[in-house]
Amino acid sequence: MTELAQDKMTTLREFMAEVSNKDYAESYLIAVLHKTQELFGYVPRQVMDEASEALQIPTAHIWGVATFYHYFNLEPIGRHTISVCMGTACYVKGATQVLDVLKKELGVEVGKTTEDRLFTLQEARCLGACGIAPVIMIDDKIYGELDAKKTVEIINQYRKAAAESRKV
Amino acid sequence: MLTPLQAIKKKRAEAVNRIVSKGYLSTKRVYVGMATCEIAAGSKEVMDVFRQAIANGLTDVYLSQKGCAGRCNLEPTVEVVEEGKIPVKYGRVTPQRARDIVERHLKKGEIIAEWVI
Amino acid sequence: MSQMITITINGKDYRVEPNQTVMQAADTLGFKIPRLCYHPKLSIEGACRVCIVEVEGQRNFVASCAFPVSDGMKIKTNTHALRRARRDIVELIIDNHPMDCHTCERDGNCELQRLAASMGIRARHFAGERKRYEEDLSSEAVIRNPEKCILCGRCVRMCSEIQQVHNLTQAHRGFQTVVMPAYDLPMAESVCTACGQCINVCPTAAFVEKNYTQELFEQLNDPERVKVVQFAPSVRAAIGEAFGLPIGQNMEGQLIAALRKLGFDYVFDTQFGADLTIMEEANEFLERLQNKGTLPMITSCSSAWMKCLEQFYPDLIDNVSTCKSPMSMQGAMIKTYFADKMGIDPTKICSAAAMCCTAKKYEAERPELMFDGMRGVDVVVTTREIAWMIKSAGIDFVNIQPEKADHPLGLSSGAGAIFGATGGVMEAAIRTAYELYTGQTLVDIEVEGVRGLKGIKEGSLTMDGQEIRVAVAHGLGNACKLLEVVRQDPQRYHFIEIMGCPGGCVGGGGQPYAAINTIPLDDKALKKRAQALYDLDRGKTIRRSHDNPDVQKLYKEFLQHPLSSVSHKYLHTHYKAKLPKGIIPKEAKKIEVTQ
Amino acid sequence: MDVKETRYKLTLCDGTACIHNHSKAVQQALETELDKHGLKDSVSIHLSGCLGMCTKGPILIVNPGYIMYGRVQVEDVPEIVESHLVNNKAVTRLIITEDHLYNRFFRIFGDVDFFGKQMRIALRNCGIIDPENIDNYLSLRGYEALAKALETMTPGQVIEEVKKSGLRGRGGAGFPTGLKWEFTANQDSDEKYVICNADEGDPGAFMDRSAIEGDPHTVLEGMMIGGYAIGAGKGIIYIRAEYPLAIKRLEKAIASAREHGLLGENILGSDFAFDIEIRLGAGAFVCGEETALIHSIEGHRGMPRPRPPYPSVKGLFGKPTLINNVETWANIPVILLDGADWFNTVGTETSKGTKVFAVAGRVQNTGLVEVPMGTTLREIIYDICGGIPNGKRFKAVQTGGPSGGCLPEHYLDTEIDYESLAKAGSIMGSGGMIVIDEDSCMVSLARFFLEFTQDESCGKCTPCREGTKRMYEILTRITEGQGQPGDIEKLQRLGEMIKHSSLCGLGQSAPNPVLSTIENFREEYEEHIQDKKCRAGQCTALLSYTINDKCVGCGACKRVCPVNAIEGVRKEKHRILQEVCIRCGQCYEVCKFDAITKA
Repeated sequence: MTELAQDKMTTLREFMAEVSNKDYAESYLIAVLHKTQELFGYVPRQVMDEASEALQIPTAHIWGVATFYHYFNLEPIGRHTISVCMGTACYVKGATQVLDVLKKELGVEVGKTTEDRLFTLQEARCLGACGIAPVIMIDDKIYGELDAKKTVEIINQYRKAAAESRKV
Repeated sequence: MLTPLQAIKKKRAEAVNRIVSKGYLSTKRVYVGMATCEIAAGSKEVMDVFRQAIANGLTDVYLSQKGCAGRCNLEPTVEVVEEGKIPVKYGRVTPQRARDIVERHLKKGEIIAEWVI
Repeated sequence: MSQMITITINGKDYRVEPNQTVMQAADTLGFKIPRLCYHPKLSIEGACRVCIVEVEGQRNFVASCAFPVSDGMKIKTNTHALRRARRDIVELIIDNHPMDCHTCERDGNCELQRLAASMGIRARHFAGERKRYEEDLSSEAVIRNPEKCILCGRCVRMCSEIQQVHNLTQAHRGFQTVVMPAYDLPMAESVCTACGQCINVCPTAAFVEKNYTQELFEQLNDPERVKVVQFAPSVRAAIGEAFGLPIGQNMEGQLIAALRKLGFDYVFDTQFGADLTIMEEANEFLERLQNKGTLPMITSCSSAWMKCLEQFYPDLIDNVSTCKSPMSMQGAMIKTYFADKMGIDPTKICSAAAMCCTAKKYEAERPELMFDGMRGVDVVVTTREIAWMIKSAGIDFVNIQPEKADHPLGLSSGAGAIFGATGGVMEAAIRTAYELYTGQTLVDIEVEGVRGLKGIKEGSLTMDGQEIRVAVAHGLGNACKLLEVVRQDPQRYHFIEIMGCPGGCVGGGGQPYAAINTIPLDDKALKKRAQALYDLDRGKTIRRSHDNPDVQKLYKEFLQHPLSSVSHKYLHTHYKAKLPKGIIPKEAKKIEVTQ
Repeated sequence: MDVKETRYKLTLCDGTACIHNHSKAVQQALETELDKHGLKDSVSIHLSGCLGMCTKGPILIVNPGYIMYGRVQVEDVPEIVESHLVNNKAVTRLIITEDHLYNRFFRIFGDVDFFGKQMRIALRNCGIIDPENIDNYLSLRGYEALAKALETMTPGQVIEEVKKSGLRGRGGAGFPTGLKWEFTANQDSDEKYVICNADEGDPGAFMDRSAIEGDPHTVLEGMMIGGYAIGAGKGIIYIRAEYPLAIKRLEKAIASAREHGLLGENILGSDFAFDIEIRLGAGAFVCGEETALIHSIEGHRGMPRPRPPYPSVKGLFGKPTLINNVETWANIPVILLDGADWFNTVGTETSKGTKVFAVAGRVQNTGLVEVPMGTTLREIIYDICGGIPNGKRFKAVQTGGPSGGCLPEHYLDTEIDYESLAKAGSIMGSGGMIVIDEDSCMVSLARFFLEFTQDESCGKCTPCREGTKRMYEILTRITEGQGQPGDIEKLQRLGEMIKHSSLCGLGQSAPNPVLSTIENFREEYEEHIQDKKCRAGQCTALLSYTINDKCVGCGACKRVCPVNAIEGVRKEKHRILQEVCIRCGQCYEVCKFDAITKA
């Protein structure tokens, strides 16, 4: 396992120490997992081991919880996360086609990260931007009123930006 | 010791005072929709335009954010309220439109009819 | 006494106790509502939906295992709609099941099979994608096969509620739900204690023991080998069930005869090893007592408990007796004392053990228990496996003429027999320790206080004016509760017996599957098996381990005396803390941990 | 719309009671009078839905200024026009000064058609206040309902008032809110909890998000009143992690409320103590189910458990717990301030008050609407949301999200309430409303919902875990042209079984979209199975795009194709490579020569 950043671990340990003193401390497990993902982008196993100790929760239980909730990534993710909204409005307006184009273009299935670690493709429940359906969200930016072509263009923008930052 | 109702009325009076002291009684009040859907549609950039305009010397305007009124397909929305006049509600406001609203509506009092909801 | 209430089932009125579920009430009235995820010892899951019934006023069917009765309630258990829904539910389970019944270990013993048959499923309407998973063969003891899992959740509840090992969880969700250890670790790397209770409660073959019958058959066919077998006390009390005999029949003589027919050259009784254990353990206890050693002393016979200790209670390692288990002591004596006596090259011996336990497979592998570069036991098979071998070899087990075990490791006292029941080790140890310490004969040798299925049993006795406080726990969950007490109040007890399985070895993870119309780990069944051992004890003239003449002879000829250096070399060991992968108890942080 | 010319906007209540009180005659009189004064161009007349002031009707509102006149009779019209519209002097004797909370919204929005038939109770402040500034909320009688309860009402009286209001749970099932409060209040326990269920997860629904983002304090105030009524000291808001802005605003609102002594010990000087904590969901739809939600807050897998015991008896941490959803809580302050007697005049016999819907899909104006119960589907879809765009035909409306059903055209005049929707074969649900036009395939739609529910199934109970999977497989094969005779019957059989045998509401309602589309659109299923045809052209496996002889080789299709599936030389007939084509239909849309055949 790669070494986790120490300062982030310190922040996390402080958070765990804080909640472990509260009433029903074990109920803060999901909060700890959220904090972990916020810090690391995913939930590393080492953290689950530590959380087990801090909150006195069996690791199997933590694993059960971490795998139950789709919000949590259990593997490191790409530099950009593409969430394709599969809410009803987007679905009705062609979200599946957007998703198909992305799968084809990126060469990955939903939930996976591209080989160059640039993109992780995800499906999302309604992103709340139904007025401009179909939409995708890349990191925290929303792109709306998409069609296949526009989608590919957006992806290429990110690729270009990444290529340029490599040059620099 | 105040009773709860007395206490809340006092709080309300204080709240109103604070709002007024922030320029609520200005001639024009501008509200920019800032819910997730509005932000997704670009309302943050719109808000920035108005903020910038005030920073650049636009006066007599009270700027505030508001939640979503429910007009999803017309977002971002901006309202301009003038006392005694019918509130004007603009839809699909882009930063460019926002700049125009500043120039034409806020500065010159012209209602830009084609963008009104 | 609570007021009786009236309920109506299928149109007839009945008076029943309040504060119970529809299923419980129906059970007392002779209605056996079909069920699957329900187990009386585990919490209510309400998941399988097989036990649904109609209750007037309820919009939908309700799970009778969870729904409480109330006065005036009108219940239907057998309408057309219910039968059809249940049928479809069971069919849906089958549609996602390998359906390789004929080649499945549980064929004929499978609850799903029985259920499907009773539902009258004769065609499959909804077949579609079936889940595919690799079998986890990593563990020496417990095989996990998620493809056969029907997600009733009994194993998860057993592992966490009764055993409190918390090794298993349901991971992922929906159609992708799988039962697995944390991080999808292989069972061998998980905190699994190999107790095998998941196997006991699994309705299908999602958990089974690692099967060594083929290896053993091969060894038995090897003319170069001297084939030696030992069998645990509880095997004789339960193996009859595998042949359709009533629960609680002592089949010791038949088993010995059958083992010989299978090809074993020597059949020894692990009860001899139990007597030997008592000699060492009782003396160890007295030594600790007299020389202010670490107390309370905790027994070390149960291999699942040993793994639990290393992982979760490393701070209590010094409290645990250094004695090996009876099986390992016996194995050591087979390859040293016995081999020497018979002039056999110990490396030529195949030392097999028929055990009620799955964890013994794990124990046999442990390097800590090796001596002179050898393992004491080469192959461990469970009661289930040995029963199958007997069937497979065409031996008429039920009608076979009983025989007796071989010398010099086959004679046992009654104390060795009761090892198989919870409290038995304590009782046997008291019989010996008392007499060794006081020099007087213990008159009342049946220690009722430590018998029975109460989770934690406490008692005390006076030896030469000194009060000795003892405690007994069976099932790792009860053990955990007891050990928390010990952590908080180390002075409270002098001597503690812990058995990893509910009821002790009679409820071991290797015992025969529950027969039709019985419930796995049913208290009544556990009691009957234990009773068979207590009856065996009562029927013996020698009832104290130190009175066993073969044990005395062993000391005279080989071991010299209890706790001698020879004993230490072959009969004792030391356990080390393992890097825990479950909860790391806060107390354990100070303990040095090795990988 | 010509804004410059319009000086006044008149809104006349068009509710049943006002019509009964001759509002139509008033309207006529107004038109005549305006004509007389030559004001026809500068004054416009709008009709609104019931404004909830039936005892004072007919109601006429004049904007700007939001002057509300009550009991307007034909005789009053000349005076109103003369004095107010000509001379800009309001007619004081007719003005209603009653300060209702709900109608503030219309001071700003009363003139917009989209809001005309709406009535804003839960969303009364959304879109008109700054949600991040507690002063805004306080200035609009914020927390006055709490103060009123603390000062003038016993907990029992609060519960009585909520019961009397007829409010029912807005989360889906419509259980009477007051009864739920009473059950929880009756439990003897020194520790109780109040929970706000903000785990809104229906695809296409975003009412709760909007309500919290637009007016977070309303929810807090509702919860505090609930806490006071049942004797709870702690409230928890369980909200989806996918709503970062709503979470931020809640956090801010809680912090401001604490600063103002509205949360914590001795609230507003009383001896009532209450605090609120936020807990985040993590992407599991099933956590909207109350027992699953409780498990999730407790830090477990969000799996439901059998009820009873109900959360009101044994809820969070085993303690009595009151769970209501966002919209329900948002109604509470209004009920206390405007009174149950007023509240229960709004709505239908069995369903009181308003309901918020998130209207999406094929309508002109998508968005959030809050309408009185009893409003018809037609009014929402056509009058408020402007009907179907692009001249397409209405096909169905789906209410209740993945738990609901699809209602075809002949249900359009159904007056919405819990019972009528259930009777029609759908549910109220939490308020998702998806409008479907002729371009949507009903089998695909059913498949979409099943994909959702089977993906969100927690996996605990057999019918939902295995059954929805099988239904999804059958639907998939139908949409892929592999349907078999008997598939419809299998879907129905599985559907009925799952509905009646599943452990929780998610499973029990999961088959609804399938069962209702079979009920109402069976012929579409049959076409897919027997004729291998999808009339909406949505099932891509059942259609292909080819270029016919009308092609002039303009290259428009080639340019628009996202996957380069079209080849051809300029000015020559092009060709579509079927193995590359993803059937997105872009070429079909872009072709000006009708040269692409979709079949």
